[in-house]
Amino acid sequence: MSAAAPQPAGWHDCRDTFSKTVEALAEADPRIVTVVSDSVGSSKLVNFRKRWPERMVNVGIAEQTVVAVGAGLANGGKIPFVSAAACFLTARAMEQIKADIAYTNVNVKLIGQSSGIAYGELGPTHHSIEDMAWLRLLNNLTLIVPSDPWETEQAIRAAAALDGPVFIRVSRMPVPDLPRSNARFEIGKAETLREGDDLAIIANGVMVHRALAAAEALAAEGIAARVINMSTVNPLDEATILDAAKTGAVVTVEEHSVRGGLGGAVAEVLATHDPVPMRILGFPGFLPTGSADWLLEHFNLNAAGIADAARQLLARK
Amino acid sequence: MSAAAPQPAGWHDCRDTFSKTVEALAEADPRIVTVVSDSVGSSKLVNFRKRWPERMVNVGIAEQTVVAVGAGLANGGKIPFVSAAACFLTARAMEQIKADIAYTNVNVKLIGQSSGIAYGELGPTHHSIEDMAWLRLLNNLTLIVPSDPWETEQAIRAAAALDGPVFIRVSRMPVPDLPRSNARFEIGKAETLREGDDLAIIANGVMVHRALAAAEALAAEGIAARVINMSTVNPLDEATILDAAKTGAVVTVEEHSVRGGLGGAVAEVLATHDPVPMRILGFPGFLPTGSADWLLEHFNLNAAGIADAARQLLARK
Amino acid sequence: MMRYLSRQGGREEGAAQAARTAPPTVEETNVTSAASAGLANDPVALIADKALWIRRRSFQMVYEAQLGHPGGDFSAADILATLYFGVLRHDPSNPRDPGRDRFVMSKGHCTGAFYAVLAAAGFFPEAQLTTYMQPLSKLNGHPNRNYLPGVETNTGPLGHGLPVATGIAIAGQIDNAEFRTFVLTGDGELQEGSNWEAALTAGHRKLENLTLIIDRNRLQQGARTEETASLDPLDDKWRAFGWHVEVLDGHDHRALYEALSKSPKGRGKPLCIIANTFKGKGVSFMHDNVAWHHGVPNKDQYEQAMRELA
Amino acid sequence: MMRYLSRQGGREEGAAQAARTAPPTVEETNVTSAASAGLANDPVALIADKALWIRRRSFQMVYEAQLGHPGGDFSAADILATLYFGVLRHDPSNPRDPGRDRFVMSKGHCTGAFYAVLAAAGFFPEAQLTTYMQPLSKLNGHPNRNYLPGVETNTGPLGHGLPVATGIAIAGQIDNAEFRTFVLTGDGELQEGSNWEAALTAGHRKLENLTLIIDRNRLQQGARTEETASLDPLDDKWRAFGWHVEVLDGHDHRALYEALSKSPKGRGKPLCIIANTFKGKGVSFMHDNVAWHHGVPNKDQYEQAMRELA
Ligand SMILES: Cc1ncc(C[n+]2csc(CCOP(=O)(O)OP(=O)(O)O)c2C)c(N)n1
Ligand SMILES: Cc1ncc(C[n+]2csc(CCOP(=O)(O)OP(=O)(O)O)c2C)c(N)n1
Ligand SMILES: [Mg+2]
Ligand SMILES: [Mg+2]
Repeated sequence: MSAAAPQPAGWHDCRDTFSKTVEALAEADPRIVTVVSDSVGSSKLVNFRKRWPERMVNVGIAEQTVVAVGAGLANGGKIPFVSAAACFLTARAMEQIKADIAYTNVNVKLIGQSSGIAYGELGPTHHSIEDMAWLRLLNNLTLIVPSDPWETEQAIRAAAALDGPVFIRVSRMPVPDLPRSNARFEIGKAETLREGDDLAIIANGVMVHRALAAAEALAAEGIAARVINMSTVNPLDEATILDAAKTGAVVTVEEHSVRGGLGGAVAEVLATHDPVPMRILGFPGFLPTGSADWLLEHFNLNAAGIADAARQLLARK
Repeated sequence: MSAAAPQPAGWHDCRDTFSKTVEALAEADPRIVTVVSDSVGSSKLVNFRKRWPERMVNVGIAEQTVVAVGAGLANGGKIPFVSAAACFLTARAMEQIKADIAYTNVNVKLIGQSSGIAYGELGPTHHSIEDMAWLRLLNNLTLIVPSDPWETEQAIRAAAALDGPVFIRVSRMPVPDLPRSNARFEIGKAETLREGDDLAIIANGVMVHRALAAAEALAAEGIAARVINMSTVNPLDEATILDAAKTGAVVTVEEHSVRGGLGGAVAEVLATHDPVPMRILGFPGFLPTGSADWLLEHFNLNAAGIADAARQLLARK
Repeated sequence: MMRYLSRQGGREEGAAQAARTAPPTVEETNVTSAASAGLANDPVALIADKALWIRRRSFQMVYEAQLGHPGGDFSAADILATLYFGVLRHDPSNPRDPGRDRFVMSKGHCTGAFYAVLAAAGFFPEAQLTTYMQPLSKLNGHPNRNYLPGVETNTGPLGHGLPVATGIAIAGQIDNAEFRTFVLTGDGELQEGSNWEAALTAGHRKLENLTLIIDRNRLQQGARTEETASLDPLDDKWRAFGWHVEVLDGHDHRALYEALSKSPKGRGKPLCIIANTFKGKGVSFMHDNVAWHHGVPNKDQYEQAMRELA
Repeated sequence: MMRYLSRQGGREEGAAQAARTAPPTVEETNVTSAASAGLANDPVALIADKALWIRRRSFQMVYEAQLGHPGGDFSAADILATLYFGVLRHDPSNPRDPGRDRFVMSKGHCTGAFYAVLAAAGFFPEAQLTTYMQPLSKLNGHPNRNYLPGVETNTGPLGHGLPVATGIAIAGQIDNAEFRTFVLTGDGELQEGSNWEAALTAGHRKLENLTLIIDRNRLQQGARTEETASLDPLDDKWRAFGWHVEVLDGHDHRALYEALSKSPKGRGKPLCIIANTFKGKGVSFMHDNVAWHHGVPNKDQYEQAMRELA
């Protein structure tokens, strides 16, 4: 909906990764279909439609039905990737996600496109900063928030291979490829991208590269910040969180409300197992007008803001 | 839907309090209207309809519309009480609650009837154990979970007096009148029902009387448990939570998922301000078949279970 | 597909297969004498017999659980009996066979009738019906696919069945598969907008393999549909959404059987059957009485109902 | 109600009031010469003038913001101009007057046209339009009631406007109030089931004070409506849901003005106006072109459009 922002070279719109990966999967497995609600272009599925028109189901602007039809397609033996803007896919179809997908426990992959505040200027109705809180308490539903193209591809492949419901947040906000020495994706396993024992920064999605940049800045001051990519929010990797607690201080960073999301999930684990001081960085709620980039800056969801929070937290440790 | 369970003498179905209070308000203020989705009987509004048929709007089985029509009625100068089963009112109308109610910030009162697991045997589709997590991150929307008839009446009166959106959970599970020396209800203020400095039990809704019973049992062992009724979940009374943290141990108890609800809210406050050991008591997710009473017993959400959790927590303090 | 009960005018294995799919447990019960070889040769007589049994057995379940939705069980009993004993090609011993016909019970509150017909059809032992809504029972108040064979999707919230069934039918359309998809909704349920979204898509895609049956008992939970949010002219609505509509007496087994078993090939549209029914059909004091939406019988009522259901 | 612009055949204060409601800021702009006393005596000429101004001003907003939905702005411009300069009784100096007519912009993505008409009608200074979608602007990509006078409810997700407008109309019905409620939806938007829920209720309650205008441009975000989830026969659908339907040319100001300003008294049904329009109407390269759903112009395109919109 918003015009494409100019992307720095080497930065990527993960929707492209999504469509490329789904096409690759569809080549190999005829059961793969896509299901959209007038969201072909915004899902970057124009090429998929060109290649397999009969394997794309467009139900029109009807999010309840796009989810329910996904459930039905799974019943009929398909592996449906249901793709629509994250804000509508979750809010408008919450009961379908609860009943038809999670509770029925069907083999449907829900792709929440342009998640978080990617739609910037289009405002709170188009922001999806509630989805982690809304979805992570639904049993059976695997919830993944990938951080970059590589992980987006891995998450989509893992979702296709898993016999069960998955929700994947896919951002349109350009992100760089993350540096990884030992790349291995596993659902439910957090990834430690940088070692450090002074504190731990736990992030996911488009915030991970910002967390790494913050850690870099802190390192220059002699502060060793561990950076953990908590891309799977359900099931949650409690072991890695409890290991992080051993640093004595945890900062969480998410492109989401500060209530109930990644920070909330980590707070629950820490408070009930090993209480250590925490900061939860995210958005306060309905946001004012502004582009995605502007909103991130305005709310200090950037390397400087994360580093600041870390310094403040260390003072409390 | 389920047959009325035999109620112990002196225990009450708070839906009766709801309807009695709304009738009293409607007598005094012609702007009060009720809005239902084929939920007249289940909301105990048969008498309201008899008295003011023109002031009850029944949109049929259509939860998206019952909420949106509420928003429209507020625009037209009414004070609508929108009443439907909590499970459908939230899940089916999540986007209407987000956009039409909370974000537009209108003067609508949403009554989530038979909340929690009151519908017992009717299963997870009819349980509303996600609503606190789903709603508490929506700005503007006051969220209240009253504990007994007195508080239900106070909450409904306070909601009517407040110019803004409110969601109130109303249970059909019979509860006793709580002992109160100094009864005073204020939105956003937690109520300390029992003093104690060994630990604090924070509960709301139908769990409060169970928390008091647990405190009674603990007192017999010389453990002084403070009992806090956190009936307003948004805005959250952080001061009372931080005061509770001074006891060094906090147990939360809710008729809700253990993720993201009251326990999650308290964990966020504690972890970011004053981390102390916690236990979060609630339901693990989609539940097996069983009556409301059976489910509460099965998942140890009773005085004995709460007291047990408190003892275990004290050992960690 | 050889192992399925075939439809009228269908394949050769017809009647013999029908007899074979009759579940052994049913013959042993004291409330039915169904499924003799003779009856199996006449689907309508078999259906009538099963419908009566479903009414009796579901009412017993509701009486014992003191919970349930017997009014809607009774309005749907004839439709369910017709589907399971005259129309659906299904194999209880292989309930997830990819080629099976699908039936989606959108009015998920009517588990009394639904579980009874599933047991009668042999999906699980009849003895299991006594656990209806008991702790840890697989017979929840609303159907759960992960508990019970024969359930296609978990229902309970109204307005979910048709959209899911539409997805199933689309899968069949994509694969050019033989199976049909049937869904039963209430009428009040049609006030949920989700149905009209799916109606549009099914009409648009000309899903002739999809059949919606509306249990048109003209009552919802609290009152008559036409007093709440009126649905008439209901046939015009479905036609305007691109469906072929047939209106019939939802307690007339032959009419149901003929309408449902007719081949959909060439119709070029999804089929909507408006089955005019009565809530509480079969028991005088429940007949067309909204109080029995989720009423439960006392001993006297139970006994009277059982006398009438003979 | 004396201070409102009255409708055709309406009250005595008619034309003089119309002139009075013309906002001073508009006359000062370089893209319109509207609202002279002469034009104000002929609503249709005034409307035509305003519609052109809305197209020009909204396209400038989209060009400057490099964001927006100009195709749908243009299909709706004539409808909005007719409403605000010929039909609605509103008082920009008292935007929450309980007696005002309500207009709900359900196709909330078309804020270019919507903000332009609100500014033209005097709800806020035209100068504010330059802040469209800028940081901290009250002119968000989708309308926010708490930011701007004249907005009745926050829209953006499709399918919210009609249900909210239905609630407003019910409030009027309960109070026997004079005000009317108008709502403008897209056509693709009607695929959302929420609309059909509200359609049922509005039809059931015979809300003659409610008027729905459908911007029937036959395009949605990605393709034609009839290729996506077909809506035709659209008039039959609304009739089957209990509405009175009129079909007209949504770019014909006189047809719009007459249909919208006719008194609803005695109609006994809510009114649905199917306004046949073209997405991108007014600019050759945008005409009926789905690429302009949310396309944004480069300099050449902007200049050509401005030449054509003269
Ligand atoms: C989304 C949703 N809203 C409300 C209910 C509560 N409810 C259960 S049955 C019922 C009435 C259904 O009426 P109808 O569809 O006519 O079914 P029938 O008459 O066949 O029982 C209602 C309102 C529900 N189960 N789901
Ligand atoms: C619930 C919801 N789903 C999807 C969208 C994304 N969206 C914005 S505009 C649009 C197309 C609308 O088409 P139509 O209603 O015909 O409007 P118009 O042609 O007048 O622009 C879509 C799908 C949305 N805003 N809301
Ligand atoms: Mg009915
Ligand atoms: Mg359109």
